[in-house]
Amino acid sequence: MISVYHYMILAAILFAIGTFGVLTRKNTIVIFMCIELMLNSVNLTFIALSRHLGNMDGQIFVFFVMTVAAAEAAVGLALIIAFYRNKESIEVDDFNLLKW
Amino acid sequence: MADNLLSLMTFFPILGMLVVLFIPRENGPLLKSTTLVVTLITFVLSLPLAFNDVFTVSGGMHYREFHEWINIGNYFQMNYNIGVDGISLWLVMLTTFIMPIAVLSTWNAVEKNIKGFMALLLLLETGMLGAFISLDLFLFYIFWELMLIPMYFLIGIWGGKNRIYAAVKFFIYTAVGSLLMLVAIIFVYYYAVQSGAPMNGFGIQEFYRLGIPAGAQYWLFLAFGFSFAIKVPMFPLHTWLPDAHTEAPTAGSVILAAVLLKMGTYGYVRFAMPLFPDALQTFIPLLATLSVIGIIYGSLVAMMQEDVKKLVAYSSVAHLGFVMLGIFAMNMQGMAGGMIQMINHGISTGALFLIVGFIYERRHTRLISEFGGLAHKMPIFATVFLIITFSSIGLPGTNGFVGEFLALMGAFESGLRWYAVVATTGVIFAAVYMLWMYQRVMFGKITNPANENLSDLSAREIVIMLPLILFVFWIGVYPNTFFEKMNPAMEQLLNQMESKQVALVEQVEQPAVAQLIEFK
Amino acid sequence: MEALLFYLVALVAVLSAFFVTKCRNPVNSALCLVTTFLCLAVYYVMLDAPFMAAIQIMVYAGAIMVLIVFVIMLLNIGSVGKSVYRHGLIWATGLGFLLFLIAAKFIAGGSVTKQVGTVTAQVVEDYGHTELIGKAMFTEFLLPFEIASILLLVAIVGAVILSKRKV
Amino acid sequence: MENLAQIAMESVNFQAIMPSLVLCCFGMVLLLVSVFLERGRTAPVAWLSVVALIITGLVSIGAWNEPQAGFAGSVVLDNFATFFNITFLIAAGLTILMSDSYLHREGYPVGEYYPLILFTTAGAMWMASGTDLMTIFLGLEVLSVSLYVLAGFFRGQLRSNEAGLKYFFLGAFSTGFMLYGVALLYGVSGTTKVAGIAQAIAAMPDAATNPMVIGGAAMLSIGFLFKIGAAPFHMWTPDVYQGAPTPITAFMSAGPKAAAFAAFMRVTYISLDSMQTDMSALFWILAVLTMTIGNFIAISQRDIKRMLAYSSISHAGYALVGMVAWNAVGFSGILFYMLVYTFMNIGAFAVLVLLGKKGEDNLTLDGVAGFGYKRPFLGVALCIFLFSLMGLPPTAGFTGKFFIFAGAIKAGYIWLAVIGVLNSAVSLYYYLRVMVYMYFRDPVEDYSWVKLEMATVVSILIAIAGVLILGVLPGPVMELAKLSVF
Amino acid sequence: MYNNLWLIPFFPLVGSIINGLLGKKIKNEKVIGSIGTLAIFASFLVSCQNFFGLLGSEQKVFQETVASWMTIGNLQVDWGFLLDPLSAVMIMVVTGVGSLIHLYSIGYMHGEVGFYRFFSYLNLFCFSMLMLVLGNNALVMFIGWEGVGLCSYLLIGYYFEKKSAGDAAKKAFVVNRIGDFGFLCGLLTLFWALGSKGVWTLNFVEISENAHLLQSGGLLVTVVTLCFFLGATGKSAQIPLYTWLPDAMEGPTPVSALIHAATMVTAGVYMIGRMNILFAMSPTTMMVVAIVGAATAIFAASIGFAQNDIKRVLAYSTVSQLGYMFLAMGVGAFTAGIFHLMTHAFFKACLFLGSGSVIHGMHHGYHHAHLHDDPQDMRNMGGLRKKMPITYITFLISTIAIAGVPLFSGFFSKDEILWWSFGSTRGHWGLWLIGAIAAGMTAFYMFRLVAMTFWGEQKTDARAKDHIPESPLTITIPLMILAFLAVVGGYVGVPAILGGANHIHHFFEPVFAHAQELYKIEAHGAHATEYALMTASVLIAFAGIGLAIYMYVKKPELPAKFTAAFSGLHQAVFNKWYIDELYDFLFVNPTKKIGTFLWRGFDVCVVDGVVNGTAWVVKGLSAGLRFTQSGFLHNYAAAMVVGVVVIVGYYVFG
Repeated sequence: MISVYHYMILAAILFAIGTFGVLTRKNTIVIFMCIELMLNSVNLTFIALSRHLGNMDGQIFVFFVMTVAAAEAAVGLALIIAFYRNKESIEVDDFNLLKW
Repeated sequence: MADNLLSLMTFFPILGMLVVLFIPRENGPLLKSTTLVVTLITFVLSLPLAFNDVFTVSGGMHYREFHEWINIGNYFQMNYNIGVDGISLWLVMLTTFIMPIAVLSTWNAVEKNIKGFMALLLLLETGMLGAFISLDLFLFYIFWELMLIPMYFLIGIWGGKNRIYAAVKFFIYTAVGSLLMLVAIIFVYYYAVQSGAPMNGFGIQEFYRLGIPAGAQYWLFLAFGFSFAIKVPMFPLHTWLPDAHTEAPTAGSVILAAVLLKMGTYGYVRFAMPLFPDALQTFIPLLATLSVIGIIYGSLVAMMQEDVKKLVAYSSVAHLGFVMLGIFAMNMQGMAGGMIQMINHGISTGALFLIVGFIYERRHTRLISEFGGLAHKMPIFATVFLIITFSSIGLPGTNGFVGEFLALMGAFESGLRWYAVVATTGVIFAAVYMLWMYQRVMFGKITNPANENLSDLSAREIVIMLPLILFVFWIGVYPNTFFEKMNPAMEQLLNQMESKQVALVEQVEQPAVAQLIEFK
Repeated sequence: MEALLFYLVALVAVLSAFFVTKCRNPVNSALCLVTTFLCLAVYYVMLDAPFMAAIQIMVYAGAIMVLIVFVIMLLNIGSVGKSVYRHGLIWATGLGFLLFLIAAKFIAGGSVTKQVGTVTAQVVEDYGHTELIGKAMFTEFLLPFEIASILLLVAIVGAVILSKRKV
Repeated sequence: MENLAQIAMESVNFQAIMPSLVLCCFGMVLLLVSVFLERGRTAPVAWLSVVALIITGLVSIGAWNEPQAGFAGSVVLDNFATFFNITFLIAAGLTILMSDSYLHREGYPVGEYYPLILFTTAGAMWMASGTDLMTIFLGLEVLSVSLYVLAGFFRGQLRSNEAGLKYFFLGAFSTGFMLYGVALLYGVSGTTKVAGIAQAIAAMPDAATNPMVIGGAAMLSIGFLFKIGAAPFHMWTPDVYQGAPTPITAFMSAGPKAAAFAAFMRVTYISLDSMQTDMSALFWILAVLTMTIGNFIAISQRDIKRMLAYSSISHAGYALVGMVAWNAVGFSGILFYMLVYTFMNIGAFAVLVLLGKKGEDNLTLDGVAGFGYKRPFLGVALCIFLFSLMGLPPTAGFTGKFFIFAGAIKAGYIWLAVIGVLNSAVSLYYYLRVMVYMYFRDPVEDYSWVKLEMATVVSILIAIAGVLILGVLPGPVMELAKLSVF
Repeated sequence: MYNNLWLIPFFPLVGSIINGLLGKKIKNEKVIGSIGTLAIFASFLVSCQNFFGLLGSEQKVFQETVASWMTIGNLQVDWGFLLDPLSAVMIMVVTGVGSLIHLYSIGYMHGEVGFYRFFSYLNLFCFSMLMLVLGNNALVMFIGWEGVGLCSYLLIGYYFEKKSAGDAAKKAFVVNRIGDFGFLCGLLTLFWALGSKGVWTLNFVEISENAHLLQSGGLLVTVVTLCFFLGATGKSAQIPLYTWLPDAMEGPTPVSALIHAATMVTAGVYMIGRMNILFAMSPTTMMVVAIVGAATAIFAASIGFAQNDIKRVLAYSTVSQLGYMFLAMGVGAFTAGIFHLMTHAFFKACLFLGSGSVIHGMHHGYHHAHLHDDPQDMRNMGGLRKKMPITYITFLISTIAIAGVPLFSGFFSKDEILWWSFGSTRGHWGLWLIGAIAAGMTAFYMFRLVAMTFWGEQKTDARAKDHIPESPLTITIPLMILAFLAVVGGYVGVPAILGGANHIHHFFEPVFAHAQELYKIEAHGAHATEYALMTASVLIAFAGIGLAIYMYVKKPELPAKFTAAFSGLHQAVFNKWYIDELYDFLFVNPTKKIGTFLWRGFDVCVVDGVVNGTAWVVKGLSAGLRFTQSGFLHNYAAAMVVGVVVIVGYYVFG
C-alpha cells in the first residue's frame, strides 16, 4: 500500500534533483526550470499530505504556489530578456559585474 | 534659577552652538567673540557652585534635578538625574574655567572653518559638563559618548600631519572601552531589578547600596575599569594619548589634557570604585602597580622625546599615575591628593600645551632641536614657561607639590607603602625631563636663525596665562579653599565604601540573576 | 496495482527530472520538465485531486512551460554548445544528496499527524473535487485568493515594464 | 450557490485588512493614472502615492489598540501589525520622496514605479499581519516579485539587470525551501494557520524531537532569514543592494527586512514557542555570524553603497540578537530598532542619491573627498546618519541598540551582548572612514552636479528628525513598541 | 612680642617680586640694588630684634602660626614659624651675610644685562632660605628646602647662554632632587611612623616631644634618619651627591659666596640639628653621618690640591668644610657643628667674595686689553697683593681662619669638632685622625691658593697686568666686615679649657641638651688629652701652611716636579678622581638608554604594536573574507544550500 511517506520521499528526491540543477547549470532558463521542479516537488508533498490529512488546505496552497510560479515565470523571464538585451547572453557566469 | 542652575549651565553652550551656527562662516571675529562670550557666561553660571558653602558642611549631592525621562515600565527606566557634590564640583569648575581659555588660545591658531571649530568646542563643553553632573548611569553614558564626536572632528579636521590616524585611533580606542562599559551598565541595572533592590532608574546612588556578588563584581569592575583606564590613560592603554595630543590643535590638546583625561579618573572615583568595592580590593594591587609603572615609564619615555608636545603628553601619563595612586590609597589624604592633582594636571598641563601652542604658532614646529636660546628673545614667555614647568615638576609652593605630596602620603599610609616609595622617584625624573626640555628650548645661545626675531607674548597670550598662574600659586599656597569643599564628599564616599564591604559580608543568598554571569 | 503504477511513474518522473538538469539543449530540458509535470499530474489523480491535476497540466505544462519555451526560442539560444555544467559538479551532487538524506530523515523519522479533516475519497466522490476547492477557496482562503490577484497584477505590470524596449 | 456567497461574506472583515486594502486601491488607481499621463511625467503619481501612504497611515493608526481578526483567521490587524505597518509606510514614503528626481536624472521616468512600491508595501503589510502561512507566503511573494522588478528597474543598465536577476533566482530558490518547510509543518499539524500549528506542536508530546517539526521550522525560517539577509543567506544582499537603483536599495534595506522580521517573529513566537531552546540557540549562532561577517567585510569596501549593504547585514545581526533574547524586551527592541533603522539607513541612502551622478550612483570613498565642506548640509546629515548607524548617543541608533542589547542581557546573554558591542566597535572603523574622507581630506571636485532636490531634502530632514527625536526622547515610541508585542 | 617672625621671610619675597615684575621698567641699577639690599637688610633688623629678644627671654622656643595650609583628615599643616636658638642663629647668619652679599653684588654685578633678574633671584633665595630655617614643620621647611634648590638653579643658570651654566644648573637641581626624594621619603615615613603611634604631626616641636614613642635605635628611626640624611647629602654636597657643587661655580661669584658657601649648602647641617633628637636615637645613622662627613672632608680636600680655577678650589674646600660639619653632627657635637657652620659662613663668604674681587680685577684687566683669557685661572695671577691690598689682607685673614690657626674663629670651631670626634661617646680616634689630616690638607691648599694668587711675581699677560685695579667700596666694605667677623666670630665659643665660657654651647642647650642627655652623648676625657690633641691639630695645620709656602714661594719649581713624578696620581686628582665620568657611566647614560628603548622599542613597537596589530588583523580578515562574495550566482546558491544542510542537518541528526 502506498503511504503518504512514499510520496514525500519521491518529492524529496525531486527536490534534491532540482537543487542539484540549480547548483550546476549555467543556463539561467534551465536554472529557472529547476526551481520550478523544486516547487513542484513541494506541490506533490502538499497534495499527498492534504489527501492523508483529509483537508483541502494543502491543495489550496498548491493552487497558490502555481500562481506564484506563474508570476515568477513572467517576471523572471522578463528580467532574463532585459539582461539578454544588454549582454547578449543568458549564462549565469556573465553576472559578474557585482562582486566582492 | 537656582533649582535648575546645573541644567542651564550644562546646556547653555549648546544654545550658544545654535547661535554660532547661524552666524555667517566668513565672519570669523564675530564667531570667536560669540563663542568666547558663551563660554564666559557658562563660567559665570558655574560660579555660584564654587562659592556655595553647602559643600563644606554636607558631602551629599546638591543642585539636584530630577525628571523622569524614559520610563518603559518593567523594561527599563532612565531619568534626567543630575547633581553636584564636592568631588565633581571642582571638575565642573575646571571645565567651565578652561573653556574660555581654550577659545582664546585659538584666536589666531585656527584659520579654516572657524565656525565648525567653535560649534564643536561648545558641543564638547556640554558633553563634559554633562558627564560630570550625571547621577544616572545611562545619562552619564550618553554624555560620555557625546564627548567623542566633537573631539574626533577637532583632531581630525584641525589637527597636524598624522591627524587622521590619531583621530580614528582616539575614537575607536575610547569607544571600545565605553561599549564594554555599556554592557556592564545594563547588567547592573537588570541585576538591581531582579534583586528587587530599591532603585531609581539607572540612579547611581541606589546602585551604591546594591550588594553585587563578588563573582559578578569582578567582571563588572573589569568592564568599567577598562573603559576608564583607557580614558585616564593607564599604562598599557596609553598609546592613543601621545598621538591624539601631538596631532590635536592647541585648544584640543588643552581640553583633552585638562578635562577629558579627568573623565577616566573621575569615573573611577564616582562609578567603578563605589559600585564594586570588593572587586576593587582585588584589583588594587594590579591598578596600583600600573599607576606606578605609568609614573616611571611615562617619565622615562618623556625624557627622550624630541617633540615638545609628545613630551608633555607622556608627562601626563606620569602625572595621572600619581592621581590614580592617590585614589587607590582609599584614604582621605590619598583621595584629596588624587582629586587636587586632577585639577593641577588640568591647570599645569593645560598651560604647558598652551605654551607649546604659542611657540608653535610662531615657528610652526615643535621639535626641541629647532629651538634654543628663546629666553633672549622672549623673557616674559621664559618666565611663564618656567613657572609652569616648576609647577609641573611639583615644586613646593606650587599646585603640583600639594597634589603629589598628598597622593604619596595617602598611598604611604595605606597598604601601598612600597608603591609610594617607587612612585616618589618619579619626582626626580619629572625634574630631569622637564628641566632638560626647558634648558634645550630656552637656554643657550640662539643657534637657529629662524628664532632670531621671535616676538614675545602678546597681551592676549598673557591674559590667557595669568589666571592659570594665579591658580598654580593659589592651590600651592592655600589649597584649603578647595579641600574644605571636597572633604565632606570624600569622607562620605569612603565611609560608604567601607560600610558596603561590611554589608556585603553578611548578605547571603543571591537572586538567580547572579548566575547570569555564567554566560550563555 | 497502485504500487506498480506509483513506482513506474516515479521512475519516469525522476528520470525526466534528472534529464532536465542533464540535457545540453534547454529545449530538451523543457520537454523533460513537461514530462515530469505530467507524471505529477498522474499522481494528483491518484491522490483524488483531479482538479489539481487539470490545473497542473493547464497552468504548468501549458502556460508556464510554453512561456519558457517561447523565451528560449525568442532569445534563440537553442543549442549554445559551451560546457553545460559549471565546475563543482561533485560538490553540487554531494549537497543535493545530503539534502535528500536530511529530507528523508525527517520524513522517515518524523511523523505526520493522523487525519484531521473530513475530506475523504468518498467525500470527493460525492461533492466533486472542484466544488470542494471552490468552497475552501472562497470561504477560508478568500484573502490569499485576493492577494494572488494582486500578485498576478504586479507580475504583469513588472513584466511589461521590464520588457519594454524604450521608456 | 448563494449560500456560498453568504459563507464567504461572514468571514470577511475589511477592518482587518483596511490599510493594505487602501494601498492596493490606490495602487491600481495610480496604475491607470500613470497610463494616462504623457511620457516622462511622473510627479503627479509620486505625490499621489505619498498621499496614499499618508491616508493609509491614518487608517492604520486608527486601528491602534483595537485588534481586528478576519478572513477565517488568516489575517489579524493587531498593534504588532500596526507598528510594522507604520514602519513600512515611513520607509515607502521616504523612498518615494527621494525617487522622483532620481528617476528623472537616471532617465527612467516611469510612473508604474510608484504603484509597485505601494504594492510592495501592501505585501509587507500582509506579511506583518498574516496569521496564516498562506497569507504570509503570498504577502512575501507580492513583496518579492515587485522588488525583483524594482531591483531590475533600470533595464538598460547591466548592473540593475544583474541585481534583479540575482535577487530573483536566489529569492525563488529560497522560496522553494520555505515552501518545503511550510509543507512539513502542514504535515505535522494539519493546518497552515499560525495558531493551529502552535496548538498542534504544543499538543505533540515529542515536538522537540520530531524531526519533521524541527526540519519544518528550520526550513521555514530559511525563507525569512533569506529576506532578512542573515548569514549564510546574506550573499545576495551586497550585490543586489549595489546594483539596484539607490532608492530601491534604501527601501529594500528597511521595508522588506522589517516585513521579514515581522512575519518571522509572529511565526516563531506563536507557532514555534515550544521550541525556544533550539530556536534561540540557532539564532545565537546566526546573529554572531551575521554581524561579524557584515562588519568585517564592510571594512574593506570602498564603494559606499556596497559598504552600506554589508553594514545592513550586520544590522540584521544586531536585530537577530533581539530574537535570541526571546523576551518581551527583545521583541519590542526589534520593533523599535526596525523603525530606527528605517530612518537612519534610508536617510543615509537619500544623501547618496543626491551625491550620485547620472549613470554612476555608486560612489567610492574618494568620490566624497572633502564633500562635507562643499555641501555642509548634506555632510552634516550624512554624519548624523552614520553616527546613528554606529550606535552613538544621542542618536536613535544608540537607543535602538541599547533596547535590543538590554533584552539580550536581561535574558542573560552577556557574551552575546559583548560580541555585539565589540562588533559595533569594529563597525566604527568603516563608518568613521566615510567621515574621514568627507571632512579630513581636501575636496578634489566642486560637486557642482549635486543639487538639493526639494523632495529628497524633505525626506532627509524627516529622517534626521526621526533619528534625533528617537535618540533623545525615545520614551513614547518605546512605549508603543512595548504595547505592540504579543 | 614674637608675632613678627613672618616679616623676616616676607621682606625678601616682596623685594623679589618688586624687582622681578618692575625691574625691567626701573632699569636704574642703584634703585634695583637698593631695593634688594634694603629688603634683606630689613629682615636682618627684624632678625636682630628677635635674636636679642631671645637672648633676653627665659622662654627659648616660640612658635607663630600665620595660616593653615592643608587640612585633610588627620593631616594638619600650618604656615607656621619657629624661633629657637638654632633658627635664631641661622636667621642672623642668613640675613647678615645675605645683606653684605647683596651690597657686594651691587658693585660686582654692575652693568650686567639681567641686573634686576639677579637681585630678584637673590631675594627669592633669601626668602626660601629663611622659610627653611624658620619653618615650624617639616613641610614648610621642605618649601624652603626645594625653594633654595630652585633659586640655586636660577642663579647658577644666570648666564644661561653659556651651555656649561645651563648644564650646571640642571645638574644642581636634579642632584638636589635626589636628595629631596630622600627627604620626602623620610618625611612620609616619619609621619606614618608617629601616626601609627597616635600622633599625626609634622611639627618639629611635637616631633621632638613625641620622638620617644619610637623605639630608640630601632629600624624605623634609622630608616627615617637615613632618608633625611640622604636629603642632607644632596643639599649639602656630601658624598655621594657632592658633584653638583663644583660645577655650581658657573654662577656669579656672589652667588657662590651666599648660596654655595654661607647658607644653602649648610641647610643639611641645620636640618640634622633640627632633628637632632631623631638622629640621636639612631647610633647607626650617626655613625654613617660621621663617616660620610669625614670621608667627604678628606676626599674633597685631596681634589682641592690640584685645581687651578680659584673658585673651584674654594668650592672643594667648602665641600670638605661641610664634611667637617657633618662629622660634628655625626659624633653628636651638634653645637660644634652649628658653630663651625657659623664661622665657616663668615670666612668662606669672605674668601669667595675676595676671589670675586680678584676675578673682577682680572676681568677688568683682560677686558681693558681685549683679551679673552680665563680670569679665574690662578696660573695667570700672582703678586696681586700690591694691586689689590684690601682684598689681599681680608683674603689672608680668612685663609688663616680656615686653616685653623689659633686665635682665629676657624680654630675654635674646628678644634671643638676634632675634640668631640675623638672624645665623644659616638666618636672614634680614626675619625679624629682623618679630621686632623683634612685640616692639614686644607691649610696646605688654601695657602697654595694665596701663594699662587697674591704672592710671587705676577704671571698675568703683559698687556693686562698693569690694568688690574682694586675693587670699589661696595665690594671691599663687605670684605672688611666679613674678615673682621672671621677673626672675632670664634670668641662666642672659646672652649672651657682655654678659660672661655663657651657661650654658644649654653645658648644652644635648650635645643640639643635634651637629646644629648637622653641618649648619653657627651665628650669626656682628661684635659691632658684635650691639650695634646689641640696642639697636634695646630701642628698639622702649621705643617700644611709651611709646606705650601715652601713649595709655592721658596721653590716654585717643585710642584712641576711632583706632578711629573706622580703624573698618574696628579691626573686622577686633577680630574676629581673621575667621579663625574663614573656617574655618567653608571647612572646618566643607562637612564637615557632605557628611556630611548622604552620609547622606540617598547612603546612604539610592543604597546602600540598590539593596538595597530589588532587593527591590521581585522583588516586582513576583511580583505580575505570579502572574496567569499565571488559574485557568482552558483556560489551564493551553494552557500545557501550549505547553510540549510548544516543548520537543518544539525537539528535533525544532532
